[in-house]
Amino acid sequence: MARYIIRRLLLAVVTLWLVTAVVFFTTHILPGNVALRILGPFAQRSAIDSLNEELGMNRPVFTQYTDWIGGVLHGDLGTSLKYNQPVAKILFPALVYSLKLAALAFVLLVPLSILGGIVAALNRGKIADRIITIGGLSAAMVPEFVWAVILVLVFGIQFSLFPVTAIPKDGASVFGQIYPLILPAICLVLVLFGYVARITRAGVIEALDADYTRTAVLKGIPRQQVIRKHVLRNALLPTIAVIASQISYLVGGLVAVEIIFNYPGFGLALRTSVTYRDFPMLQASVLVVAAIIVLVQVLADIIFIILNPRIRQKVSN
Amino acid sequence: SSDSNSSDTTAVDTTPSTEPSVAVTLLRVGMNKPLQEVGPYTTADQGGLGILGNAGEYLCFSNNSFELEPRVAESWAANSDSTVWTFKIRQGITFHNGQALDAEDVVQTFLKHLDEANKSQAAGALSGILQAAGVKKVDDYTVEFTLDAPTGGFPFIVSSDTYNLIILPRDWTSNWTSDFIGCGPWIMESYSVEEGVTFKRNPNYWDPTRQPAFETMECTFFTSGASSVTQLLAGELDAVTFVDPTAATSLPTDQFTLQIANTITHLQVHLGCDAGVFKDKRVRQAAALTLDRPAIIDGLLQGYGDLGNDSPMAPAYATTDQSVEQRVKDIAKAKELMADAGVADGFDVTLESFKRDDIDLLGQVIQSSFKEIGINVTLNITEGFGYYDQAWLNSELGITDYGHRGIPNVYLNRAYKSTGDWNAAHYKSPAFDAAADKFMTSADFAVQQEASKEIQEILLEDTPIITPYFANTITPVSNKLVGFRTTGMGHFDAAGAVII
Amino acid sequence: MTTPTLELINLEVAYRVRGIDRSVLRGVSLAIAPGEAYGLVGESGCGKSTAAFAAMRYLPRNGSITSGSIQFEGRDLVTMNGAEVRNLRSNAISMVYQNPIGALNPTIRVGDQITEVFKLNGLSASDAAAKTEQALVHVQIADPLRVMRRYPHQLSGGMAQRVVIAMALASNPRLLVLDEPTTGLDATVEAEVLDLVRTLRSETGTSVLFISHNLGVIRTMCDRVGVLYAGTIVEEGETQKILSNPSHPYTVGLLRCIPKGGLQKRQYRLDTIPGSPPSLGAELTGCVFVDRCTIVQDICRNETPPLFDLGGGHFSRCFFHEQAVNLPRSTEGTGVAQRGGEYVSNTNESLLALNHVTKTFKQDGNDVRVLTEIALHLGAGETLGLVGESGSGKTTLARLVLGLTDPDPGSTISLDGTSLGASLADRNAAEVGAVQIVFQNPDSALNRRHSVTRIVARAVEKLSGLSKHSANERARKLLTDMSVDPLLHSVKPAQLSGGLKQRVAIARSFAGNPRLVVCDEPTSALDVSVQATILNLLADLQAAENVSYLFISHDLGVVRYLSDRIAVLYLGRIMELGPAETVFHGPHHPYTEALVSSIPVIDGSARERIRLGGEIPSPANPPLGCVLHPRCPRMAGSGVEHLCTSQEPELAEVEAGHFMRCHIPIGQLRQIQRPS
Amino acid sequence: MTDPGSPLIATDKVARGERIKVRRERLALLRKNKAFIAGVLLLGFWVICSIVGNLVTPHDPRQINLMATNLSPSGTNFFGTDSLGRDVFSRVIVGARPILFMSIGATVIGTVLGTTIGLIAGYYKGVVDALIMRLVDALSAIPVIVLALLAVATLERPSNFLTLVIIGIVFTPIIARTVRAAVLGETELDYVAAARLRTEKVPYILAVEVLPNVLPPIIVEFTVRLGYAIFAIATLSFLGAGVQIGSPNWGSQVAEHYSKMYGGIWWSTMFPAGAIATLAIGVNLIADGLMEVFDL
Ligand SMILES: Nc1ncnc2c1ncn2[C@@H]1O[C@H](COP(=O)(O)OP(=O)(O)OP(=O)(O)O)[C@@H](O)[C@H]1O
Ligand SMILES: Nc1ncnc2c1ncn2[C@@H]1O[C@H](COP(=O)(O)OP(=O)(O)OP(=O)(O)O)[C@@H](O)[C@H]1O
Ligand SMILES: [Mg+2]
Ligand SMILES: [Mg+2]
Repeated sequence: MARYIIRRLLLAVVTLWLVTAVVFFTTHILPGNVALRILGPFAQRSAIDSLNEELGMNRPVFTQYTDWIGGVLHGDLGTSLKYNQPVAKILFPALVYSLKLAALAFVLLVPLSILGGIVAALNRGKIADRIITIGGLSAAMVPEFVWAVILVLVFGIQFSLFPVTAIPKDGASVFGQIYPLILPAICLVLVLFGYVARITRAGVIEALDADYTRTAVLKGIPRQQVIRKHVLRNALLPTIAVIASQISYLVGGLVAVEIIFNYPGFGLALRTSVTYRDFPMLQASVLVVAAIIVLVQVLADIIFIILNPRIRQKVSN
Repeated sequence: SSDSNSSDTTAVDTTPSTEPSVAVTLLRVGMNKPLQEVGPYTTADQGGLGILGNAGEYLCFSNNSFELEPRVAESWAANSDSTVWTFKIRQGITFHNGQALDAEDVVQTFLKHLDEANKSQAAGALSGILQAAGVKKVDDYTVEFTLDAPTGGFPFIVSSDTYNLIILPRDWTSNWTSDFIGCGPWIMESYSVEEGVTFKRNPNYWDPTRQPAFETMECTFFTSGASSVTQLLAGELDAVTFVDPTAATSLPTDQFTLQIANTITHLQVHLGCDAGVFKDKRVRQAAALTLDRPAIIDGLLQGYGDLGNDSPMAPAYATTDQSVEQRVKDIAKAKELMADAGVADGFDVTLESFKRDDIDLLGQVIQSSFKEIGINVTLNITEGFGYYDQAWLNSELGITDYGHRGIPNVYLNRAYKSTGDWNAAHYKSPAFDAAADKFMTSADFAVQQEASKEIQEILLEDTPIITPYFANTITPVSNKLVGFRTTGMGHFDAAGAVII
Repeated sequence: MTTPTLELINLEVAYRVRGIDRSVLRGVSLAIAPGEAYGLVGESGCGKSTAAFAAMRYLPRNGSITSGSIQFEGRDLVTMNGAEVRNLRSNAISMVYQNPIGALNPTIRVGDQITEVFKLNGLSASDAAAKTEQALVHVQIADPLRVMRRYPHQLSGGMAQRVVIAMALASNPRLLVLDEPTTGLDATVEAEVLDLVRTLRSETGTSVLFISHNLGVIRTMCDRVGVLYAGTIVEEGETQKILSNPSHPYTVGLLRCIPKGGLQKRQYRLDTIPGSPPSLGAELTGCVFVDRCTIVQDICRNETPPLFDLGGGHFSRCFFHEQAVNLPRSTEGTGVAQRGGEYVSNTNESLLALNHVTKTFKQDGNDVRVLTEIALHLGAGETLGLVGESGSGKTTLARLVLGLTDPDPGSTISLDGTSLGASLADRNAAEVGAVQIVFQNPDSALNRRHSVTRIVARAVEKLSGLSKHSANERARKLLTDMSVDPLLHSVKPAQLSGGLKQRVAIARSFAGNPRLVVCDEPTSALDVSVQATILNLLADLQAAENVSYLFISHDLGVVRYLSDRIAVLYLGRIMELGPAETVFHGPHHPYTEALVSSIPVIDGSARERIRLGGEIPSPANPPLGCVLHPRCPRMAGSGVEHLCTSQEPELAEVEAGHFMRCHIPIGQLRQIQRPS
Repeated sequence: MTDPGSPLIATDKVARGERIKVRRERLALLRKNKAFIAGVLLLGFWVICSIVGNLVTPHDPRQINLMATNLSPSGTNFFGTDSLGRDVFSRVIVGARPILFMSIGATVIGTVLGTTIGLIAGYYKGVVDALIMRLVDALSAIPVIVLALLAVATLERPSNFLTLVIIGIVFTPIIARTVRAAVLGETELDYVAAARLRTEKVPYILAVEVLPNVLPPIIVEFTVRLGYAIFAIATLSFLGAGVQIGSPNWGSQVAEHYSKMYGGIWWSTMFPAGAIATLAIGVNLIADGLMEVFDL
């Protein structure tokens, strides 16, 4: 058991290391003039050249990589080219905002989609099922930004029920904090509901068709109890893992949504750093996000193992 | 907090009064997000200078009527040939840290900017005009600048137009973003690069008439003017410094006032004069003749702009000679010129620039306009500053953005003169250089106007650069808010503002 | 007559597939008296399980009862409401079916799964727990408390099936439905489970509906039997009667298919039932069996035969039930030897020779030795049968011979005296072609995307280096020889019946004129009728091509029919090796003895069961001494216990050509094993 | 030595007829599937637009008219005009081509690469598999959009083709994973051993034996990916990554105009947005129908 968890963590580390490589070398396909990006177009040429020198941009890429990794390992994510501030100082507040949004999205998503999945499974082939699966997946295929503009137009502008920007108001009441996040969160939910619901449905159906469920029914156990005790218990296990895997889509979705709602989260920061080629910022944010995703997935796996005796035993010897 | 304050505003509504409402303690401003480190050396955009201008104070302030308001400097005077300028420093000014301001601080500020090591953005503006040696403290409240060359508009150059030049404490060294130290009407309370900046009023501000009426000014950053407008509509902002025309036009006039300012902010479309397809000036003229400028101003700026006549001598400048004939669209003439130049059936060319809403639009307009005379333009509009990195100074056709200046010297000096380091058009004309020098050296209005006429005519003839329009700034403010000022440069001044 | 416990009256069930209802049960009627054990036999797909689940009023989502009724103790299940049905299930009817592990909820401890039933009948948690313990004791589980705490995957198949049975009996039902409860279990385990069920029945006296495709099993379990074909009961009667004088061509066919009574390929050629059962929902007019019947007349095609009462509760649904007994064979009856097919089994000059063959798998970290010091030789044209419980290493051995798996260093496998490369890569085309295999499951062995001809032709092309064209020619010929009709040469495997698929597989294995063909349970996925045709085919081919077989099977009957010599494998060791008949008649190795005694035979008297105690040890840590000793039925009182527990016996030649790995002297074994 | 064939073959002819019937029944099922039909119609519509779009547009989609900017929908401009006075309807119609071309291209690249990698990983297992799967993990740890942004960011010169390739590469691991899973199952099957037992080379085994059998999941994966590709490419062009200015590109049309919505100018945003939605949904409905038929 412990051995498995350790192995899993080690794998995660390897993955992350590869991530760093991918990220760093992708961003170094083209070096670009870093100093110019810092000082902007109207700076003196001389200044630009000397700054490039100072920043060591003329060193071989590989040394730059090792230095970067070294920094990251010592918790130094580098310095933003645009703001000349520690990346961490900019990134982490942004991440916290994104986290709030993501959290709200998940709080709405998980119960809804799992319920949806269960309902669909229990009414397999019936209209309710079709609506949930096809409707859900169709919604999932529509990019967040499209949902965003639609929701903004309808609920923000036509009926002006919700604010169309999600500027955080510190010190506002809890509701005051959540209210502006509802529209953006709904965009994310719309895009994720389909997947999670479908996975849940698949899990439930598999469990429904399983021999052990038949056994339970043939034992004369009331349907509700069969579903509660025998079906869901087995069905929802895999769902955990899958929901975790969806986090990466969620993060992807944040970018577009945060832009439309001008929400100062990770997505907005990423967009800015892409536009202005603020590579240290870019690398750091991608790396951090990847780390978060990997971590969540590892946790999910571990939970999955712990909850699932069959696998638990398999891995423990 | 927001809700408490909004309830206050409604409270005010019920009892309308012209008296500054003591109840309203918070001013909520939407402003452009600074896109690089905010600080005296580094700032190079509207967002940043907006902050500089509120926390800091300049020698003098260049306002929308192209006049200078004395600030840290009480008064200034030049010698006969305007090579030596003497500034009288105001007494009784203190920095946010309580330190008193005198001539030494002014001198140190200039020396800092002139020091190569600091890589100040202001260095460019001062280059060729002032050197460290030329900055001298006469007495505790007098500073003397000895210039390399006669410069009539020197006060403008050291005014808020060179927005980096806020007066700093002599011993200041630290990272400015940590304290935003200056002697302006506002003291930084909190700052986050992504979200915004909050100021509290500076109780010891030197000018009682400009003592802020609000306890706090909360500035929220926006990347798109549009989303700031929605906040304005939602009553979550009292004013937005600058919004794009379409966004502005969407605001209900009964709740909001649009403050329009003629500015010199413009886009320069440079045409390579020394080689390539635009070497022949007839071709350059032809190109310029394809643009339907009034339509562009209507279409792109919803009318919020002044006609450009292919020179930096904007109509808004007092010195500009309005009699010079305005270039208008004339395809027939353009085709003729093309034929004369031997390129009757046109050619292909790539237009280089960087991504920005107005540039995207103008680029596309140019593309379709040039097409009319057979010039096929390929747009190569790159993200970020790639343009300035490579294409800017060595492209046949490109768009470069220029910020507002109270006087045209910077443009003339750096973009048009043979020696200019931003001369993307590679334009070399002794006649022009002479005219430009004449304009810049003289402090005499008549002479300047005369020089301006020459410049306008030369440039209209040579057309090294197409200048289609000069944009206006649009500042939407709630009808309840009065006295909120912005400048073409991008400063916003809430010191005198009150909510009624 | 008392009201029967269960009565199906003209039951018709259909499954909706791709939007169309397809009838599966075509009017099944049967009645099970209280305390009676009723058997239902029939080939796969004939509707046995469907009937069983119908009896529980449990059908798959797409299944529906289209007509007829199901009476439980006189009450109609079909019209009952959900609550009543649930009530019955919880205290009157129980069911046990295939794959016990799957039947238990993987995430709940088995104890709780049983207590659930007691709780359902209103017991308190503590009482339920106590009852559960008793129930487990009842099904002969040694330490119930420990087992209760286990999860299903921690149980062996046999153990799991006991638990399931315990669970089924927990509601002390008046009807117990058993759907192939032992299919997939090893013969020894199967025998034990069957014994268990038998004893439980005699104690509780519940009526039983017992479903199996194995007449042998039915015979040992049931008072009466119904023969199901294409969803119709074609014959019904007392088990003994049915087996002794079957009166329906299908039943007769079934009985003739099965290799029994120590028959050998040399003397006797198995009879077969040609063709395959009608597909699901096929439109059938007249007798359901017409397509495959060898005494079919026009009437059979046009009229549905009624159920003829032959007296003594014996019924047959055949117009010509008198003739059924002497139904003409559909194949020649004489064994290959008589038919002059020169059958040489020259065991001296050995074709294949294995020495010191050992295989160790790495399983996360630790070594698992699944084959130990295997030494074998196999003559040209000879068949060596390989038997042993699941996991004993049969397939692994096969794969080693084929070169699909590398043996441990030091092992030598030689063909015609020249030693073969360890892995395929080290063998030349000729060598590879010389050793071929017929896999257990033709569905997995044939590429479902390739046409039949292509599958064979490619093999010919690669192995006998013919041109594409002539390879095709040869392939067609091969297939035709395997009696695969030319019409079917162009189709994909999916369009063939199991039997035909296996023929194609065989054709492929003969593509390169092999010297040795490994048959890994080639018929265990097939129905008996089909199995017979395959066995015949293999026998004929061997006679014709003088090829050798390494024949692996669970089914000792089959092995005995086909093999010249037999090797008995246990925990990767050869326990006994000798001529087929010797191995079967004994004196056998105690392990062999247990195996042989566990065969459910259809004829002759059931011999006394020799039980193997305990479970098969994992090959990861085999017992010290003789690997069998913890389970050995003959060690106790043999006087050599000390040896058995301390040192591993050699594989010694106890009689001419008869090898055994046992400390107990042959004489002594002969003594003990003499049939009393 | 052959059993009397006749009845045997008779029944197998039946069996054969069965199979053909099965196929017919499947198609019927598909035809009954309204969602699938809807999907075909939607996709079909856009495909047609992408082929003949340029010929049928009422106005030149690139023609700027500064005198007629931001006109609301009317008889002449069904979808109104945009901030440069271009006809939104025409731009939406011709906008179908780039996104379809790019998403299909990207999906093809991803599928080809992914399938190859998946086949190899699934067949060799062991180290090769482990290595590939680590890399796959790494790539899938970064959200598709983010990874694509990252890559596009490094290209100063935006280009549809590069974006297409990048998306394709980003998709590769995802597809590889699916294929590998399928292959792992297949290689357990005996026909692979059988192939080895007639001295087949690995490439042959993978390409000729295994590939055809893992095709259904690949086909379904392809359609699903296509949906994602549309999703990703639309989003990227919305984020302004890798699109030429002024190209009639749905994503960038939305990006360029959504701010105008706040001023009530909704048409220049909503119609392109709607186009994206319908196309994506259409593809998804088809994918869904296929899944049902292949019962995956
Ligand atoms: N849920 C289902 N939907 C469609 N067809 C089914 C279903 N269940 C069984 N069948 C088909 O119905 C026929 C009878 O199935 P059933 O399981 O009753 O036969 P069986 O005699 O139990 O076979 P086996 O001996 O293999 O268990 C088979 O052809 C099977 O393929
Ligand atoms: N690739 C492998 N890795 C590890 N262990 C294996 C492997 N293949 C087989 N084994 C183990 O080797 C032992 C023998 O397996 P094998 O399949 O040869 O038995 P078998 O006699 O063929 O069983 P069955 O009758 O069920 O086919 C089993 O314990 C099995 O778990
Ligand atoms: Mg069955
Ligand atoms: Mg095996």
